[in-house]
Amino acid sequence: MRIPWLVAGAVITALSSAAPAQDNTQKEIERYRQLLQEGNPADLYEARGEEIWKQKRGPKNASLEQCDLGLGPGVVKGAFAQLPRYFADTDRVQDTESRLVTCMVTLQGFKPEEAMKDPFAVPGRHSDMEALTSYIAAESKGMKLEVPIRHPKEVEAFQIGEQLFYRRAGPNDFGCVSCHSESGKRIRLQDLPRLTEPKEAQKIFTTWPAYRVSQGTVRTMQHRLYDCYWQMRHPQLDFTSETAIALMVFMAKYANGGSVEAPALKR
Amino acid sequence: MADPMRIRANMTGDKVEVKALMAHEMETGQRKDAKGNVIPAHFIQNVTVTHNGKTVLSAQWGPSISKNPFLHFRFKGGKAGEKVTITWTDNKGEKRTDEATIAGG
Amino acid sequence: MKILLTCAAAAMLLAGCAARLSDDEAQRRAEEVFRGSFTKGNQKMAAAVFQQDEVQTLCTKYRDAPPKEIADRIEKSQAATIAYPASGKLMGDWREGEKLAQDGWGMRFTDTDPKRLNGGACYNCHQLAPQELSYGTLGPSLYRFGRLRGMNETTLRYTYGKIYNPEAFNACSAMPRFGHNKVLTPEQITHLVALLLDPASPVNK
Amino acid sequence: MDATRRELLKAGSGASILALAVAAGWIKPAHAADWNKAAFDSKAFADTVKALGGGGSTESAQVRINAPDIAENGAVVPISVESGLPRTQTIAIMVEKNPTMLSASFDIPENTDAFVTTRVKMAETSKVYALVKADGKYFHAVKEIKVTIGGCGG
Repeated sequence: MRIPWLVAGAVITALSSAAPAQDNTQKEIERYRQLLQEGNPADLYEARGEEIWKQKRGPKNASLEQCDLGLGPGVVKGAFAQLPRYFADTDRVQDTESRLVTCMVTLQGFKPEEAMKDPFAVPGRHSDMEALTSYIAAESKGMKLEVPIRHPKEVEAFQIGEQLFYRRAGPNDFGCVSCHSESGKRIRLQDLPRLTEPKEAQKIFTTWPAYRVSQGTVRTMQHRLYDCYWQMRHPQLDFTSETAIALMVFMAKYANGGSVEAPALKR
Repeated sequence: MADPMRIRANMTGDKVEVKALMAHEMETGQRKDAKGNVIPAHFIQNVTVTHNGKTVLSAQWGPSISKNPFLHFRFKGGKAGEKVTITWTDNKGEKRTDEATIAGG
Repeated sequence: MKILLTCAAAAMLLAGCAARLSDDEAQRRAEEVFRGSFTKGNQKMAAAVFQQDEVQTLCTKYRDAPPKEIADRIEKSQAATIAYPASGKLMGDWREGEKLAQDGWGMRFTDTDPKRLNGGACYNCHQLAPQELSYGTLGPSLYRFGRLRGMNETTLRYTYGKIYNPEAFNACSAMPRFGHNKVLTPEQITHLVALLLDPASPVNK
Repeated sequence: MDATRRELLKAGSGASILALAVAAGWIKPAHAADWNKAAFDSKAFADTVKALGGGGSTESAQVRINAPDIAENGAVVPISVESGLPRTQTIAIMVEKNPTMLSASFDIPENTDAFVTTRVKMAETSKVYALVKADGKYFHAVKEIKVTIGGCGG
């Protein structure tokens, strides 16, 4: 509670109109966002991610440099702009993080549960996943998003994502649709994209992972969705779950054609 | 050991424009972890920027500088190709030094 | 899954094979996928979101745009759920209402304090008191709500009912059923009613 | 410099000797020596100015704070301070309603612009002060920055 008039319990003369104050709020928030753009701490995560990518680790003492992110073993440049996608070796549609798990298991010899442990940073503990994803995303900066929706499993993932986008449940009756089906809406002061509108989807899907100033770390799309379900009063979404990947493919369909600007800087 | 800094030094006119990001928790000592234990204070206290052996900026910081600190300033007397060196020291005595080459304008 | 398999084989020969599940099949698969995606967290919460009630099922099915007869059915069944406080007093304390409108705490998997009451988080979606600049626009502005609507028994009952169960007035509304789903107690709802309708509330100043 | 310390330095800068010297209190570690604890512990503007070496401070239009009027998140608030005062030696940034006021103090050598940008944490809506020491005297500017509540109460 930050409003002094409430604390004091005093009677306040209301503003004659709330509109000018609101215009100024929008303008100043915009200025705040712009001032932060001159230095994005995600740069630090990209650098650390690249180091982890090249480091020999795990029971097989191997690096991730031969990991196939969809464009062939070892190709990082441009890979992020085409994820999620279908991978024949796992017979699954995978995003950056689930693919990293696969590579940590096959190339480095980690157990799946080890590779998936603590994917999200908490105060005092970094996340390798957040750093690696920052590095991989940054290697597609400026490239056109072209997530394939051709393979039957990719088409299926899109259709599942579409169903789940509209699925309402829980004590607040929330679904993705509750916040992301209209243009020009906000939650508090945060703009909400209409995810089925290409222009809006392009600005959003292409800017994750992002350094979140409210959380003091880079967060990935996996975390964004986990956070959405948290806010929707749903239980903990499993890391690299099929739900998360299906929703990503759904979003990517509308975001395709946009330019990758990740990792970005957000509230 | 702490992660490297990201330092950008560019000539703008006759001045060197320095922008730096440092990887540091900047823990205030007032937050609690998930178990309710206080997370001890851990923050950068001193920052020194040198160029050709001369200090061009020195700073003392408290725990209310934001996590992963950002610093931006300008100085005269540098040329493209020369080095700018930044060193920070935190309250636990940890230290990190990185340098960047000044890029042309 | 026969169609899918055939299509997968064909895809190797023909690029762009449009293997599409039927809507029913997609819906069935989506439920399967959804149930397999919350395995490590709170299982009681998981069971609750897997099982949709009638309103949630219908709104999901019609993507929040139900045909008229379905909408009428929802509004009728939901109107019957509205329970008014035993005391009969619908106007609470606007100061408490303002606190509730600010507070977004409650029912997330990290909100584990059993003694703490949930908030209403009204400012997430609505403008209310003009002093709060950080408000959402998912719902309409409620600034001067009481002044515009007038303060009478009908408005009072409508306002309480709307917060208790908005589905009774507008089928597949995006607004939570605060009373019906026990997010807020009837008493808490009367405080929000006061925030909206009390002439002394900053909303009506 | 006393004889013991001179001897020590002559003996070289081996790590163990240096550690011994630190332990004995002859040499303080840099982070303790150059960090003004009293200033960083101060809770009021006047006390902070005093701890930084000033008797008092005058408000001056020559000290400029460039920051947004409203911060979307209090964890990261960008603040720039510029001084138009000749012979600016120090720029300090203070947040009135933080548990301790002083966020940072910068020493500005002769060839460095009297300008600095950093980011501070703000616990709540508060006045932010920029304090400048120029030609031995203290001047300041003040600006209120509102901190807003984010989506879902976060």
